Amino acid sequence: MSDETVLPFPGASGVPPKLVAAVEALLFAAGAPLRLDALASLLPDAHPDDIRAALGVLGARCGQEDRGIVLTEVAGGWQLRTDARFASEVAQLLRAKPVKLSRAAQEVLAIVAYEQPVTKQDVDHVRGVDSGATVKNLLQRGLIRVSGRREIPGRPLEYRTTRAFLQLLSLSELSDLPTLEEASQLDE
Amino acid sequence: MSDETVLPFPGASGVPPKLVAAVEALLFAAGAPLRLDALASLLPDAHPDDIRAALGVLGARCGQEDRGIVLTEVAGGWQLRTDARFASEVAQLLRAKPVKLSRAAQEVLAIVAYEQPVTKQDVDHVRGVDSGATVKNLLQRGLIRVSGRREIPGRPLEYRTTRAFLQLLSLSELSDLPTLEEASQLDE
Amino acid sequence: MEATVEPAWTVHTEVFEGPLDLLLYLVQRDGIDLKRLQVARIADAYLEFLDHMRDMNLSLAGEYLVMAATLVHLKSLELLPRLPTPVDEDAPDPREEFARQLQSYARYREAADQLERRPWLGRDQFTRAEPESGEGELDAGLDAFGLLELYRELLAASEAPEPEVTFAHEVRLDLGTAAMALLDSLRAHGGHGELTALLSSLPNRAQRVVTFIGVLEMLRLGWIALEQRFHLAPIELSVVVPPEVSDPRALSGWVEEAEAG
Repeated sequence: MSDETVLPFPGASGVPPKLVAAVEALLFAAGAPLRLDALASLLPDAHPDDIRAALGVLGARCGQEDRGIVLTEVAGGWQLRTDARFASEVAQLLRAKPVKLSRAAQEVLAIVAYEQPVTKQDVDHVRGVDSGATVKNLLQRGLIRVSGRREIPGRPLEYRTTRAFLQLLSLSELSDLPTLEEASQLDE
Repeated sequence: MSDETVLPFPGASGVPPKLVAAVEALLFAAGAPLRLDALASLLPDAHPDDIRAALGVLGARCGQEDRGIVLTEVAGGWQLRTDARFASEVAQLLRAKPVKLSRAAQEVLAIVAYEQPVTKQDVDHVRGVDSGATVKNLLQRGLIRVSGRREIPGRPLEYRTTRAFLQLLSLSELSDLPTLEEASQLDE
Repeated sequence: MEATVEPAWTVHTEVFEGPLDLLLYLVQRDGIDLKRLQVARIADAYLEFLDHMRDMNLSLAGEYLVMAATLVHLKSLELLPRLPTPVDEDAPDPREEFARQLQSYARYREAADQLERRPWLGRDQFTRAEPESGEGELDAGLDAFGLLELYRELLAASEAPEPEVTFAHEVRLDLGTAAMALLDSLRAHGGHGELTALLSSLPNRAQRVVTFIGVLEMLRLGWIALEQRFHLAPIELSVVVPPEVSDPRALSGWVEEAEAG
């Protein structure tokens, strides 16, 4: 996914099989994304380059047709997740209503993501409508957070996206957001 | 591991690869053991015999040297677990995992933050339950401190939030806390 | 940008996120080129759409009407004869600003679409059901706004005034202290005071109740006297025993009795 190394013959990579196994065990136990440095400190005998290579082997192997788990680079770390092919079965198992965001929430989230830190006024200006209820909804869902106040009259609150936002959208970091310029439907 | 069917050539078993993948995804997401009939009801298109065969394939594959997860048959059904080879690394990982503040601690912190200085009685009053243990816990964690006594009968202790509290919430000063007015403005 | 065959009036304003969203819909439907600043065409399409809405007696939010006024203004600029030289070279063309705002909104909308197409956690992918909690560094689990929301929830839930359950607890702990504090306060004011004023100076209802019980008890013990000169007149309190005679233990004894009963 994020590592382009293709390893058609697992084991041919030169990475010790036990290291690949250890990385898989730790990511499985962590649940949340694990950073490379966290993995390195848990596996002090392994060289960070080998751990990175092990992540490559693991990622390539997880992506195969008969595997139900994918390795995702997210929020600055690595995380095992279920393959999107089985979204409906897993949602049914977890009795989880699939996460949904209204159109307004998606727009506000995009504006905060690209322009952060932003005030509510900034968001209202771009959208041409009051976005108070939507901002509040995103705060409640933990996708944006108050990051401070802008030092202008009234000291309005400023907002930023959260780690939960990165996790929700499977982004490794904010710089992984698609560039805004690419995204114009009106420019030829 | 627990299923003795050895399938040296994964894929040669006649089990559809996607079914093996689906079983892996479900067991991964579940965490807790899943019974065969639970798997069968989540995978209505698959024959229970095929699901059993898929568990066999999955178990044989998980048992390999370069895998960190094992498939175990326990009383309640089938479960994916970390391989015992990595028990100490996993234990170390869990020790490093963050402690989450309990709901009770979050509530007491919210009351102290917005009403400081407060007495334990004030907190009990808002929450409607005794908060003694939680107040003590927050004192031990250094998130609140004793700031004095209230000059009323019994001279109860008064509490305030600390610098550690501000750091925990990434605030530089108390006045950065959003106000009740700001919250109600977002309600409109 | 192909024009839709659907008549415009089948689209309700509720499906639009606001006037800018409606404008983008019209721009795409009619194939209007924003770069060429065809503001008059945009304004006509927009006003025509609003007319349809009005014909159907659909109410329009205020911001749609504000936008209509803005567009009429921009269109009027377009229709006015050009001045030979611009009055102010630096003054931005309001039509350009309008086009820029619309383009900026379109970009964020497209960005929102791109985010929508990513694999979402909790919709497309799922993590393992959370394993046991760790033992490491502290995680608040909420931010400053979450804290405020929690506080508001607690305030709303505690609208019912004093929790009666803690009442007996307070009596037991504070009766002696409350009565002695009242005596001290009376002595500090020449041994006299007015009951309602004394009670209302206390911070909460539980304290007032405890102190009132203390007043009754001290009256029974003969430590204080009450006087009301006429019906509904203020009730005057006065201390009748010297300080050394009033022993708070006499009051705690009463509490034990009450507990036993």
